[in-house]
Amino acid sequence: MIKKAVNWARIKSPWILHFNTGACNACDIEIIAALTPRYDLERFGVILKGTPRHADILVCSGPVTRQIEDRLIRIYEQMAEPKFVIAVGTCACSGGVFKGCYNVKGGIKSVIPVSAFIPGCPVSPKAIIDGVVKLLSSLEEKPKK
Amino acid sequence: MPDTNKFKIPFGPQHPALKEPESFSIALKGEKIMGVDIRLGYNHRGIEKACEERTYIQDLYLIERICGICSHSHSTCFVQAVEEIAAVEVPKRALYIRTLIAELERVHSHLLWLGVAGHEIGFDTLLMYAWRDREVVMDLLALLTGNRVNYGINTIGGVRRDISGEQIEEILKGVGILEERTKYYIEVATQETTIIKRLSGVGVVSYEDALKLDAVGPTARASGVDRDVRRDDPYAVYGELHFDVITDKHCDVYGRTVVRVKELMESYKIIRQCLKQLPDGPIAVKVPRKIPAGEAISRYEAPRGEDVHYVKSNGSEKPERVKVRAPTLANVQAVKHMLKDRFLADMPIVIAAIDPCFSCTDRLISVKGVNSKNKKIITWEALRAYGIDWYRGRGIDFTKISNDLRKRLEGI
Amino acid sequence: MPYEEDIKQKLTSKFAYLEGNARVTRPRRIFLEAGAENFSEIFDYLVKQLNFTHLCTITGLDEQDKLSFIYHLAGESGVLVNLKTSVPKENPVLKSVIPYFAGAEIYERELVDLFGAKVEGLPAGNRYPLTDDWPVGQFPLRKDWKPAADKENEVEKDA
Amino acid sequence: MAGALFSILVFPGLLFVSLFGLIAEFIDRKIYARLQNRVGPPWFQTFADFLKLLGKEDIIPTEANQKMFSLAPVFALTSVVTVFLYIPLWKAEALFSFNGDIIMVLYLLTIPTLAFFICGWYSKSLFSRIGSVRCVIQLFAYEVPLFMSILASALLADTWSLRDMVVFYTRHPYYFLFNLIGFGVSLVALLGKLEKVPFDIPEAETEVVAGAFTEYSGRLLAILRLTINVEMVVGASLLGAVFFPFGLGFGPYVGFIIFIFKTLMIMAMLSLLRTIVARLRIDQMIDFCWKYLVPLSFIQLLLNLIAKGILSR
Repeated sequence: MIKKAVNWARIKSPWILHFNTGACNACDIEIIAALTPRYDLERFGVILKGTPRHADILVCSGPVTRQIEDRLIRIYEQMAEPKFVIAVGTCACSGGVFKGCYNVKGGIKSVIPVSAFIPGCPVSPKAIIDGVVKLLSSLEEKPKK
Repeated sequence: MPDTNKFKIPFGPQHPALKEPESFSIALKGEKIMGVDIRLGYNHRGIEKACEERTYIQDLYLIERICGICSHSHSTCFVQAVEEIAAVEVPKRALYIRTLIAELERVHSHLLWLGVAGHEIGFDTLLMYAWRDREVVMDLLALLTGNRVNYGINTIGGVRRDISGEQIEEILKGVGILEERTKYYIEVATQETTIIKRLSGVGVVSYEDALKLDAVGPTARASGVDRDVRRDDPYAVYGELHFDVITDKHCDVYGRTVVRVKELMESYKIIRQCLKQLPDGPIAVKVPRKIPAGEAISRYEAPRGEDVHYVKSNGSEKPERVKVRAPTLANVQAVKHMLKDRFLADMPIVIAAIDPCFSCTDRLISVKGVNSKNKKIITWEALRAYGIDWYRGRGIDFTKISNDLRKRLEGI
Repeated sequence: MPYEEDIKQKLTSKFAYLEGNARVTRPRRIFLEAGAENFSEIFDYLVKQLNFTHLCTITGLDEQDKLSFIYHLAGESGVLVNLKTSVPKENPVLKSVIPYFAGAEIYERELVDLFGAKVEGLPAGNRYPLTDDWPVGQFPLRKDWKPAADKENEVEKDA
Repeated sequence: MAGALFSILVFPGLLFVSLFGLIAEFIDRKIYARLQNRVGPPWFQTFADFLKLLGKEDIIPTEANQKMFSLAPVFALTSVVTVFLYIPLWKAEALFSFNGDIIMVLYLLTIPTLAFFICGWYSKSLFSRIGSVRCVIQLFAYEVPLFMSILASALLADTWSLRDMVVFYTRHPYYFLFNLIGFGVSLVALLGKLEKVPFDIPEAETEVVAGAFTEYSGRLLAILRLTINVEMVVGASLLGAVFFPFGLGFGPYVGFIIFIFKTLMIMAMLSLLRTIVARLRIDQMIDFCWKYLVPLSFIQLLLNLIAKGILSR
């Protein structure tokens, strides 16, 4: 029973940490737009947190460039279990248009495990909300542990 | 911060700005910035090399995603260079549609900047309202091109989508609302004493320095440099349109604000002319996949300044060399000069004044005592908050005018 | 007579050897080629006398046996002069134009990083645009350099 | 024994206070969001946050000092909850009271701040160091005015125990008008203690990422957040009891509702203040306290002395 309760809590209060891994920041603007009054993610209990320690979900946008790669890994390791990663935008999902450039390693999943992909270039705030909600509901069927 | 020792602040970017993210390492003496050392290249993705391995059409998608806000600028600039080499006669209607989208993008970019600038100096109401109005132009762009950013309307030899009658009605209606609102923003930017006090004398670049440092776009025009690619080297249909180039003598952040806000009005004028003189005819012309050998350089007046693309072709279907110089790369040189012996509190607004991309506002700054070992980390927001308080201490407080801006704008 | 023709006229009259290769491809565009030895003389003339006060950028080109660099200079009424000069690939040495244009520093660093050019008079400073841990001697924009060279550590990790 | 245990653990004790704390945080965030015309979190949000944090993994940084790192939050929570036992809820009779318990209550309220300092200092990360140092600096600024204003009203009732004070004020209902300045001063000082904007410098979200709590996660973070919520409830109810002592004679049920109403009112005032004022810088905060709050509390003290002189004749 406790498992169900903790799981319910995990679904209801996802704290996110936004990290831009070399994107052209069209997606970042849309992520910020998703938090502003018109779309307002706080209805789902989503808060933007400053430190990896407090965050549950790491929202990454952009293909991982060579320079940002080690930082991404470091931030991922600092996050407390159970943690999830959402790749926002086609670049984060697969490296997008920049796949094959010499300075780009490709999508986020080439560096850290990713739980949800939200394609789109740039991804629209509605798609972000849909992605976050889908990730949360996916927890319901199969609890992580 | 003890006045005696100098602080070195590496001002590392978590988020890239524009093509090359900027990381500034600031040597501080107490409050005054003594020296700035700029480190670029954090998100260098090797676009130019990738362009050489793709065909021209594929390159178009790559070039469009260099910068999140002015994607149309890069794609138009690139397409013009290729069309010049292939000596293609682009239909007039296509050029008009290109100019229309270009000006709509300038409106959306300047409104975004106005909001960010307001946010940097603690005038958050301006951010809320500028971004609320920006949604009007984003909806227009989505209506015309199907996407809020990265429109993908350009193709080699013309444009991909035509404009229908009622879309023109829609644009005219939208522009009407935006023009009404921009009048308030001009009034706020030019007459509001707190803004004038907060922004004038900040990030000064004299006329000679602007020339020597090769500043471009509104940053240069605010220092009196009368240079605008749309008028000097007209491309698309700018030759047939009449608009005036806004310059300003203040040479500081205040001047840049005035230039950008007034440019909005010019853009509305251009949009109306485009819609009025829109000729009929085809919107694209077939271009062979293999571009004959040749080279071309094309310039474009992006919202942030002059954008330069050089394309060299060798007769095959892949370009031999593509060189892109984004406008901020030219302006970044001037920032070093602007920040010299300014206060740390001014740093956010000075950097925001050359209008690097929005996402650079979450940058992390670490303040390192030159001789003391502990490093104090302050994030970009902290620096902004610090700046706002620092100025509030000197009597510049936006809470009052926020309310009357809100009251006036509620009406529309 | 259009402005760019008049510029071309002045240039060819001042420098006889430019006669053959100064060409106007379209309104407001002049393409010029100059050997390394008389490059600075023309550059100085363009900037000082003909008042080309804006250096748009410097483009690097890898042309098989030599590296060539195009200086794009913009003057009044939008005329753009593209002055091209080339140096042998073995010792690609260039003279810096920072005395004329302080802004050129960033463009020249890019040449150093991506083409392996050596620019005299370039002050010490952060490298641009490559990362500090980029292997020495690898110049990405050279034709003979293939990105696959360092692709082997691209490991696909699935969720 | 059972009765005492019950009252410590359940009723005015741990369970009730933490529940009330979570509800208080929800109200605070809801008001804050509504003022920015945002929808704001659903009602169960704070419970979900708390429960989720309990479920998360506890990372204790290697270089941090294990013992102190995990002990400090518990230490803070216990001190805050014990304070609640001394505050008279609906009848003058608080659970425990002895002469001089006001002083003890005030000092118990200071312990959490010191505990936060220890949390920050022992997690040895740069952010938390800065956050914790700022915590203590801020302590000096708001502590003095808070003590002065509360002791001023105690002076009027010339007793050191909350119970007698409350009894005194119910007998003379108009006297609480004297303490209005004291109430204003302590309200602002309470903001400092709870590290709410404009005094949230130590834990300024964007400034030093999360102040003293940067390194915390999971259960310990849950305890810390609970401490802050409980501190808010306790602070508000303390002010309620000291400055608005009416509504105590009506028996448990009605009195309890009045108590809840009073505390909610004060908390609403706190969150209102929070939305209007922007964050102050640390030096500005200190000279604000010393330039305005302290003189005001002196005036309050003076006023009470004069009033005492006149009344006793």
